[in-house]
This record gives sequence, structure tokens and C-alpha cells, in this order.
Amino acid sequence: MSMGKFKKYLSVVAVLAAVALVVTGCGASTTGGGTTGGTAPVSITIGIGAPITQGATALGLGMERGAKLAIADMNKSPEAKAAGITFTSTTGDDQGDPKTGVNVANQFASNPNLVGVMGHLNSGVSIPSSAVYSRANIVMVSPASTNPQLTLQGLKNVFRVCTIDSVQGPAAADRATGDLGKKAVFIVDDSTPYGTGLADEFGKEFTAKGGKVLGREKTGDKDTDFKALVTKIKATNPDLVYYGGVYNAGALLSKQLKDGGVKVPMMGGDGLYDGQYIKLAGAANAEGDFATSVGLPLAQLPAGEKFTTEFKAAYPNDEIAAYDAYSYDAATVIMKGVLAAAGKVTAAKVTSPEGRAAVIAAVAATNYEGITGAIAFDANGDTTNKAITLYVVKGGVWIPYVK
Amino acid sequence: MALVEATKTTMQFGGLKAVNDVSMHIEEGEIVALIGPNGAGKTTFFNMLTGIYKPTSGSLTFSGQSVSGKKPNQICRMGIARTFQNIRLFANMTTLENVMVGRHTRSKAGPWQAVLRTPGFKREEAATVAEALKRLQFVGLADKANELAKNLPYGAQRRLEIARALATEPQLLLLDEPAAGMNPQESADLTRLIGRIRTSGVTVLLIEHDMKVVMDIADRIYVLDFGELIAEGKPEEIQKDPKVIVAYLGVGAEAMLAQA
Amino acid sequence: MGGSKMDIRTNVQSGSWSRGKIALAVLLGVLVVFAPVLLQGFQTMSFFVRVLGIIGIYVLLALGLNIVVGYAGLLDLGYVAFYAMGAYAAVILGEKFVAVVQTISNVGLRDFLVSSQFLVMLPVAAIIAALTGLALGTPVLRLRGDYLAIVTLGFGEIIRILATNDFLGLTKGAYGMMAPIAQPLGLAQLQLLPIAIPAIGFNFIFSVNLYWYYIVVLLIILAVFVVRRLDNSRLGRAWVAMREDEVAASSVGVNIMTSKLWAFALGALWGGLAGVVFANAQGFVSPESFTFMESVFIVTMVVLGGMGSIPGVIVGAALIAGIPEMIRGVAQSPLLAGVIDPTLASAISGYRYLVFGLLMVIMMAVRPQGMIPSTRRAQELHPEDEKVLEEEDQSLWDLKHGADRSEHDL
Amino acid sequence: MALSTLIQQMVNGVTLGGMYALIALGYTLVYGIMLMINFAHSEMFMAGAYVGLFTLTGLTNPKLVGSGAVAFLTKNGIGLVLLFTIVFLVAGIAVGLLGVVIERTAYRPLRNAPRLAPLISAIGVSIFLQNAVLLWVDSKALPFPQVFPVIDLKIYGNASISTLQIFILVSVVLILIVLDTFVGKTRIGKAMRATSQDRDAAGLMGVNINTVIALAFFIGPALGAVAGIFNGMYYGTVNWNMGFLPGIKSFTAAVIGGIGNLRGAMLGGFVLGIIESLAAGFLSTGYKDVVAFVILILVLIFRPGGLLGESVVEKV
Repeated sequence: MSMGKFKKYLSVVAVLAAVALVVTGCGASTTGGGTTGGTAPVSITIGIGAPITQGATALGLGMERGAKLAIADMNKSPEAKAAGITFTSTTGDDQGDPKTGVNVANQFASNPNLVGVMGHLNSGVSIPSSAVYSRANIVMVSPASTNPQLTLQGLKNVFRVCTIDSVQGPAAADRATGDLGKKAVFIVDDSTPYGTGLADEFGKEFTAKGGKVLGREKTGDKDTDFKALVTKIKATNPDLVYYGGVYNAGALLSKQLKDGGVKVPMMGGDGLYDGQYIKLAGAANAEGDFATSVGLPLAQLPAGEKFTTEFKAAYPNDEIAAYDAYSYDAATVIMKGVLAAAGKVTAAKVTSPEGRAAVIAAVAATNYEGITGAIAFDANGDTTNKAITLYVVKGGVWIPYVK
Repeated sequence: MALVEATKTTMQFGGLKAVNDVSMHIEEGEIVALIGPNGAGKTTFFNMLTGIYKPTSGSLTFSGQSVSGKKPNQICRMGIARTFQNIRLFANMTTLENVMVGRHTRSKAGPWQAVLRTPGFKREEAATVAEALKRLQFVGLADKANELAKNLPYGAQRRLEIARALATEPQLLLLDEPAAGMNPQESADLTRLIGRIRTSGVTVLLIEHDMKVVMDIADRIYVLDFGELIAEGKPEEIQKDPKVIVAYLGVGAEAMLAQA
Repeated sequence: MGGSKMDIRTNVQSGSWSRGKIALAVLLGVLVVFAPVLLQGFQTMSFFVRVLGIIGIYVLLALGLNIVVGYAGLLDLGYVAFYAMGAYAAVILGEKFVAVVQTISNVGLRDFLVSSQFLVMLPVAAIIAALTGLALGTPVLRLRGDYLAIVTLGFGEIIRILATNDFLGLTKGAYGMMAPIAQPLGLAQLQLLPIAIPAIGFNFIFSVNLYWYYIVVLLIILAVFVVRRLDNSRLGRAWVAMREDEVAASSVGVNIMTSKLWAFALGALWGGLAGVVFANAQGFVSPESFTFMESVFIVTMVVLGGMGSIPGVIVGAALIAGIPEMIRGVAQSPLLAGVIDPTLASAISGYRYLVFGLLMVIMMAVRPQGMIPSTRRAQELHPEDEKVLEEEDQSLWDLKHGADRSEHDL
Repeated sequence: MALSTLIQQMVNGVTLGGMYALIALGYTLVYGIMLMINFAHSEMFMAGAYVGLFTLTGLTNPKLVGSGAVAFLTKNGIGLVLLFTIVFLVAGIAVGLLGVVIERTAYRPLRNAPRLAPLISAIGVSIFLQNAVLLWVDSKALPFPQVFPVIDLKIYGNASISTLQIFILVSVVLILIVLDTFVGKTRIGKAMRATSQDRDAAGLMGVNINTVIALAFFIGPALGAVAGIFNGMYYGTVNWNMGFLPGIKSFTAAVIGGIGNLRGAMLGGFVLGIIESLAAGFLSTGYKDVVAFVILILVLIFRPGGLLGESVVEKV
């Protein structure tokens, strides 16, 4: 009996030992190889941190698409060729889970060729991960995390190309009370940091502009049943419903509002600004709903048209999701920073500590016209592009709202 | 004062009165048997006395204190221990451990002492082992201390259950069909064991179908039938009671009783 | 008297350790202590230190839940509630503690106290979690097994929803809360001693990840020590007895409620401790870390590893928390950059949960008693003893209420 | 609060509760017979919604069935009845068979294993199925086409009930009556009840236990699939992780009603649906689940066997 047991233990140990040997052995044989580069192009890796298999996967996959498109574009560009740099990407599936996200961050940090991370989606993931990147001198540009805390930590390496809630929420409230002439709103959020923040900020400004907040409710981002809420909203008789959240649940709320006889538009932030929103809610239900989004409409920007065409060519089966374009820009910002740093410290030294510092400095000094508009960062790392566009669903598509 | 005093005790399940208006008493030092056909309410009476059921009406006292509404473990602490009709040992604990669990109310070390292994804890554990071994010796299982309870032969399992009950240091021991499934030799051993238990100062209340055991050892007998007490008395009186013979054994069974 | 005290209860635990076992323990100990140093030293491997730290937190959680599920036989599907209590207590009270300490004028003392706040929070959170366990247990432990499972599930959800709704203004709702400080006690000093062997690319600096890894390991050692001693005590025997036969245990004097409450409180305590470490290692706490699926994963660790078996539970937790990360780590490791096509690598890591689900099914079919079952449990759960199981499995509740179906023990 | 609002909330709650009741039946059937919590049941609901969606999309695709047929099926009354009959039958049978296959492969080998083993296996199945849909079908939520003609009917003041809600409610009640009769009156139904009382004794009396178990694993998932389609029609989308929340809610409903008891599951479903709607409507949406779980705890403390559970009958 004890012999069998002993054997069992022994086999466990043997496996562990083998793993340890393989792991350390590999580590010894390859480390240090990454940074030496002669005339051959230097390979620089960009981490893509997004929820791929769990969490808001539709948005996460969009982020991956956008970033990969940007990398492919950049690799074709004369600047990259001139600098002798090829960009590659590695996707870290953070599952929208903070703990897994930090694992991903640590994995990125353990990659000697990785100098920048395009990510993450959820603020709950971005905040703890940003500390890891800071320790490893990795620049992080989030296309989607809007929680103000992210850039208030005093970390020099953290940036975002999306606006924070305190810009988008009030802007939406201004449009709602101004152009749209709305006076009484019912506010709903999805209990995520994004949705809650947006809804909070919208409510504050809406009240400040003389509007009335009739009610404020929290729902879950995976909820499907809003019927009871709709009945409650209906009883308060609002002329607008504001939803802080993402289109998955938001579309359902819009549909159920209209089904339940609340025939007033629903309004939300960039989380709703997605073609899928109209599909899920049904074009008739979504008709007349509003969403704000950062920057100017793609069609109005010189690069927008090009992005749309390229996107269609690369991903014929997919539609542009909420953060595809931001992710394209976020990745581009990082790569431009890398190229600028390469100009200062040479391509081979980009992954060295001084190179990394140069990348961060270059990203901080970003000033470029991206897909989503002009991108530059303030002292905290927030985008200075505070242009917010109001979109409306008309004829089954999102179009910029014109009074 | 009687050790156990049941006054008009009734246990009702829905429309069925499993025990109906039963009054009985057990004096200290006695061996009392409770007999009756299957379904007469004997085990129900045990279950009331050990806190598994709460009597619907009537009173049930032990040493002058009501047991009604008390939990099994509280009643155990008061000094009543029992065995079960279908042996209910902790099958995957060793023989010794089974008896050690019986020392639960007689020991008090809490988790903190256990974690810190305080001198008090060590003393108590040693005492628990010693006391448990004593009980095992008493029932003749000391040599099987490290065997798993479920691996013991049937008769030994019965004795182990008794040892476990005795480890709680009861004043009253309830035995539910202890001789069930035993051969005559084992029954005889059991009878002697019950005698020794009484000698050690423990009162015994016994449910038993084996009339030989009952007649050999019981000081008094109560007879239940359909939840009602139909007779009470010394073995020889019961043997002759026509009500018992008819209700319990059926007409024409006198011969069998005479044999016993 | 029968056997000497040494060979008593050999069935449950062996009193003396064989030489092989000692060698094994030493080897394991060396691995646990030094392997992370090696991993940390090679940059490409350094992220495994973080993964090991997370695995450690799950080991701690699984050891705690094992007291409830493995020893007392109570299915708790809301264990994550205690983990959340610990994490939130660490952040909320830690912040208060730091605020108070900041007023001390002696700089050295102040800095020392600030950096050691998590040490203060460990016992505080453990007590809060244990008290929560008691508070939950008192009304619900009377319930039968499956009813208890759903009530604990509900409790876990209630805690998460309260946190999400910023209950009493304590939790900042969905925004989440930053941990009070970044630099724990002694880390700065440890970082003053780098080890570098450039020839093999070894470059070791004591990282934050390594710091929390060692803290977790210390807590695990403490947990194993405590749990072993509990198992082998009056309370531990009461748990086994209760699990085997509630009616019989109760009739020989075991107070079922008290024993269950102890199991609940002592189990919850480790959840609270794990929460403190998580909050500090993560630096940020938000409700999304404490979902029902977390509870499910912890139960899975206990069952897959082997209920009631300390090595089993440890291995179970390590594998379940580790496998998906390992698959990801290996598939996406820059080491394999040239070997595996990146698309294939991300496809592999995309399939890891599918494979994981399949493995759970296969594992249960092949080894339902868990990978390393406890000696007793293995006997208890031997399929041949089906009949015995069914007879024993009546609980006090059934007997009292005359339930017609036998209520299986876990 | 206006009476019409209260009535509207009751309508909402009863519809939601009807769907919970259907799913809860699956939990309770399996629990009654196997004494196991079929954790993968929520995925039956999800699978049902997907199969229903694909069948419906297929049957309304002119390229597949011809535009004449599509017009008949979607515009004509008889056509609609036929269309939905096919959709529900296909999904019910497909998912029912899936349930049987899962029982065969994942649970049957574990019949004599420790109690928690099937639970873990079920969790594994659940994770597998979710990821299978995520990887092989679509990671995005898919819209559920609105073929069913939805018309709102005023009932009192502002309160109204839609034809879809009526359809769901009537169907649920019919299903419940049929199932109750089936289990109460038919031979195989009696065999199921006998098995749930005492599996061994039923086996000795000549009941084929495997047939009964397979049947429970067919009916439960089939009902779950029906609920999944209702869910898709009612809310308009399907999603790979849509089963999770209704899954725990329905399990809660089954326990509130008294797990193992069919009528209990039905009652529990409606009770939970109504509580949720009232809590969301009159207290706060954010706390509606807290209210639901607190009610659950209270029910169990005061009626430990659930509303229609075993504690009602006390016997020896």
C-alpha cells in the first residue's frame, strides 16, 4: 500500500521536476537573443490585451482585428521599412477578468521584444495591469477603458485614445438638453465601471442643464429581461432613456422599451455605437436612438474611408465593432512611438531600457491624425481629442446627427 | 423518583398514532425490555426518548427533567445513550475512532487547543484514547482497535455500537434489537454483556425480539401493540398474559413461550 | 491495553514518515522555494511567477473550502463570498488603517506601519470572514445538502451584488477600489540584492510577484498545518462522524449545528485570508473578480483533487488554476515564436476552455474520487459500497421529517 | 403606484416565471430521479435557442425553401402554426437527444460514484458546450427573427399583454398540464415517480431504470429547449452564455418549489418570476436578485423542503 502511494508521489515529483528543467533550460538557451539585430529587420512585438474567449468577446475580437490591421498597415509603410523594424503581435486573452488580465500583463512583460500593449477593454483589467506595465517600462494605450482612475495613478506609461466618462457623459447631456430638447430622462446603467461612470456623468450634467432625472436603475451587463424595468420607466413618462453600457444588453433594453410602449429614443455612449446594436434591437426599434462617440465620424475623416475599405478587404465576414477603429489608432500610436524611438536610439535598442523610455516619451508626444480624429495626450495620458459626435439610427444605420 | 417517566406520551404522524398514550417508568439499575410485534411503536418510543422525535403530547422525563424538544446530543449529555436497529456505525472510521467519537460529550478541547496542541489537549486526547480502549476491552474488541468498523463481523459491529454508546458514560442505555441476526452463542454472550453493563451501574432499556434474551435478563417487560401499552410486568407474568399471547404472538403460540 | 499509542489510527494517517516520503517532501520544498527564483531570473519565464502566485491563492481557497466540503460534507456554492469579504476588508479597512497611521510624526515608524498594513489586515479579514461564515451558517445550516448549496450560491451572489451596488457607500460599486499601497513591507530591501549571471541570461530581481508568491506559500503552509491538526482532533472526528451518519453522530453527543458552524467559520477564514493577499497582489478590487463561476471553480478543485485530501486539494487547485494559464503560456510563449505559427498558437489557447471542460468530464469518469483521494474518503466512496452509502446517507433532517427518499451525503 | 403598473408587472412576472418554470422542470425531473443537480441544464436552454433560431432562419430563407413557402409560413395563420410546430419539435427533439447523449456519456458512468462527481462532470459539460458554441457557431449575440406577429392588447389602463406573452403563457400552462398528466397517469410516468421514490425498489418491481433516466434526460432538456426558443422570441437575441443566469434562477425556482416535485417547480418558477418583476418594478433593478435570493432563504428557513416539498407530509 505505502509502496504504491510512494510511487504516485514520485511520479508527481518527476513531472514537476521535468517541467522545471524544461522551463529553466529553455529560458537559459534563448534569452538575450531578441535584442541583437544586425542588418536584418528588428522584430518588435505589440501585445494585444482583450477578452477573446470570455467576457465581452465581440468587442475584444474587434480590438484584435483593429490592432492587427494597423500592424499590417504599418509593416507595409515606408517609415517602418526605413527604420528596419517589423512589427508582430501577440494576443493575450484577458477574459475581461482582472486576475487573468494581470496574468496576461505579466506574460507580456516577460516578452523581451514586447514594448507596447494595445489594451485592455475593461477598466477593471486595465487598472491593475497598468501597474505591471509600468514596472516593465511597457507603454500601454487603451482603446476602450474609460474609468478615470486609470490615468490618475501617476503612471507615465499609461495612455488612452478613448475619452473618459467625464468628457463623453456631459457632452451627451449637453446635446440631449440642447439640440434634442430633452427635459426628463430615465437613466439606466449596466453595473460595469464603464456604464456606471458614463451614466453618473450624464446624470450630473443633465441636472446641471436644467433637465430632470426621473429615475436611476442598475442592471447587469448579461441581463436579458428588462420588462419590469420598462414598465417602471413607462410609469415615469420620460422623453429620453439614457443607457450607460454596451450594445449587447443595450439593444435588448431598446427593443423591450419599444415593445413595452415607451416610444421615446434611447441614448448611450460609444458602447452602443455599433452596427450590431441595430441588428439585435431590430431596425424598427433602434430607429431614432442616439449614441455619442469620440472623434468625428469615420466618413468625415480622410483616413476613415480608407479604414473601412481595408477592413472590408481583410475581414469580409465581420462588421466594424465599437472599438475596432480605436484599437487601430491605439496600435498605430504605439508603433509610431517605436519608430520615433528607433530614430533616437537605433532600431536594435528599442527593447533596451532607454529604448523603452524613449518609446513612452514618443507616445506621450504623439500628435497625429488617426482614424478617429486628431490624437494627442495630456499630462495624464488622456486623449486631448474631446470631439464628441452624436449619432442617430436612421434607416437602419448609424449616421451623424444633424439638427 | 424513577429514572425515566413517561406519562400519557403520544407520537402522532399525520393520522397515525405510532405511540398512543403510553405511560411507563424505569427505575435506576433495572433492565427493562420493550417488546411487541413489528410496527408496535417501540423504535418510535426510543426516538422520542433520544430526541429524534418530539412527542406530540404527554410528558417524557429523564431524571426528573423533560426530554421533550431537546436535541439528540443534549439528551446524550443528560445521560442517555443508544444503539440502532440497523447498525449505524461510522463505517469508515476505525473501531477505536468510533468509540472516541462517543467521548465527544466527555471532552471539550476546541479547535484552538487542537491547532496549538496545548498540554490540556494532549492530556485530553490521551485520556480519550484510554477511555475508548477501556470500552473496547469491555465489549471484547480491544484487539480490533485499528480495524475499520465496516470490516468487522456482524456480531462485533453490534458490540462496537454498544461500546460507542457506553463511551458517552450514560446512566441509561437503550438497545434496539441488539440480538438481531445473532446465533445462539452470540446471543448468550450478549446476554452476559448486558448483565455486566447493569453491574457497572447503567440502567438498560431493551427492544428485543429474541424472547430467550428478554426472558433471561429483563427485570420487567412492557408490551406495545399498535402504539398502545397492552401489558406490563415481570417476565413470568408476561409469559402468561393472555392479551400478550394473543396480540403479540397470535393464538396457539403458548407452546413457544412455554419453551422459553 | 491494546496497541501502543503510536500505531493507533494508522488507517487515517501514518504516524511515521518513510524515507521516500521525506525525500519527496524535501524535494518539493526545494522546488517550491527555489523554482520561482529561477523562473524570475529568466525574463521569458518570469510571468510564471505571477501564475504561481495566483495558483497559490486558489490552493489557499481550496484548502479552506475543503474544510467545509471535504471534512464536514457540506456543499458550499458561494465560497467566493468569503474571498470577497477578505478582499474588500483588506482594501476598505487597509485604507482606514493607512489614513490613521499617516498621522504619526515619526517617519520611520510611520513608513513601517504603512508598508505592513496588509499584515494587520490578514487577521482582521480572517475574523471578518469567519464571522460572516457564522452569520450565514446560523440560519441556513439546518437545511439539507442541496438546499444548502443553493442558499450558499444565493449568498455569494448577494455579496457580489451588494458590492456592485456600492452598498452603504463602502465599495465604490462597479468602479472598484485600489489597494491602499503598492510597496509591501520589506520588498524594497529585498530588491537591493539582484543576482545576475549574464552568461546564461539570468537576471534576478526580487519582484512584487515573487513577494506575494512567498506570502501565499507561507499561508498555505499555515493552512496545511492547521487543517491537519484540526482533522486529527475532537472536532475533526466529529466532522467525519457527522459526514458518515448524522443521526448516529448526534445520538452519541455530537452537536451537529456547532460542528457545522465551526466548519463554516474555519473554512471561511481561509477565504478571507486569500482575499487579503489577492487584493494586495492585484492592487485593485472590483466585483467582477467574485462571480459565481469562481465558486464553481473552487468546488471543482476540491472534488477533482480529492475531497478531504490535503495533497489532493493542492494538486487539484494547482492544475485547474494552472492548466489554462500554462496552455496559454506555452502556446504564446516567445520561445515558441518560431516553432508554432502565431495563428495556431492563439487558436490553441482559444480552445483551452473547451478542452478543460472535456477533461473535467473524462476525469470524473475515470477517477470520480479525485486525483489523490484521502485514505478515508477513498474507502468511503468505493463504488462497491453503494449499498452502505445509501443506508448511511439518511440525515437527521430526513428522519425527523420522514422524507421518503434517502438523502445522499456529498 | 398605479394599479395598471402593478398589473403590467404581474404580466411581466408571469411570462418570465413561465420560462423559469419550464427550465426548473428539467432540474427537478433529473433531481427527482438521479438526486443530482444537472448543472449543464442551462446549456440545454441555450442549445434550444440556437437550434430554434437555425430552424426558423432556415425555414424562412427563400433560397432554401422557396419564396412561396416562406410567404405561406410567415403570413398565413396555418402556416405560422406549422412553422412554429416544426421549430419547437425540431429543437425539442434535437436538444432532448443531446440530453440523452450527455447522460449516456458524462453521467451514466458515474451512477455509483460520489455524490459530487456528476456535479463536476456536469460543470465540465456546461463549459464544453458554451465554448463549443463560442468557437464553432458565433461569439457574438445573434438576433432572433421576429416572425411571430406581436400585437399588444390593452387589459387595464395602460397595462397590456402581447400576443407573444399570451402564446408563451398558454403554451407553458399546456405543457405543464400535459406533463403533470403524463407523470401522474401513464404507465411510464408512474414508473418515473416510482423511480424517484426509491430507485432500487422500482428496479426490483420491473421498472427499467435506464429507460426512466433516459426519459427524464430527454424531457427535461426538451422543455429547456422550448424555454430557450421562447426566450429568443421574447427578448430577441441568443447568445452563447445566455443560459447561465436563467439557469441559476430556475434552479432557485425549483428549490423554492421543493426540488424533486414537478408541481413545486412550476409554482417556484412563477413565484420567482413574479417576485423578480415586482422587486425590479417597485424596489430597484439592481437589487432584484438580492430580493429573489433573500426570499429563497426565508422560504427554506420556514419551509425547509420548499413550498411543495416533502416536509408537508410527515410520516414514519
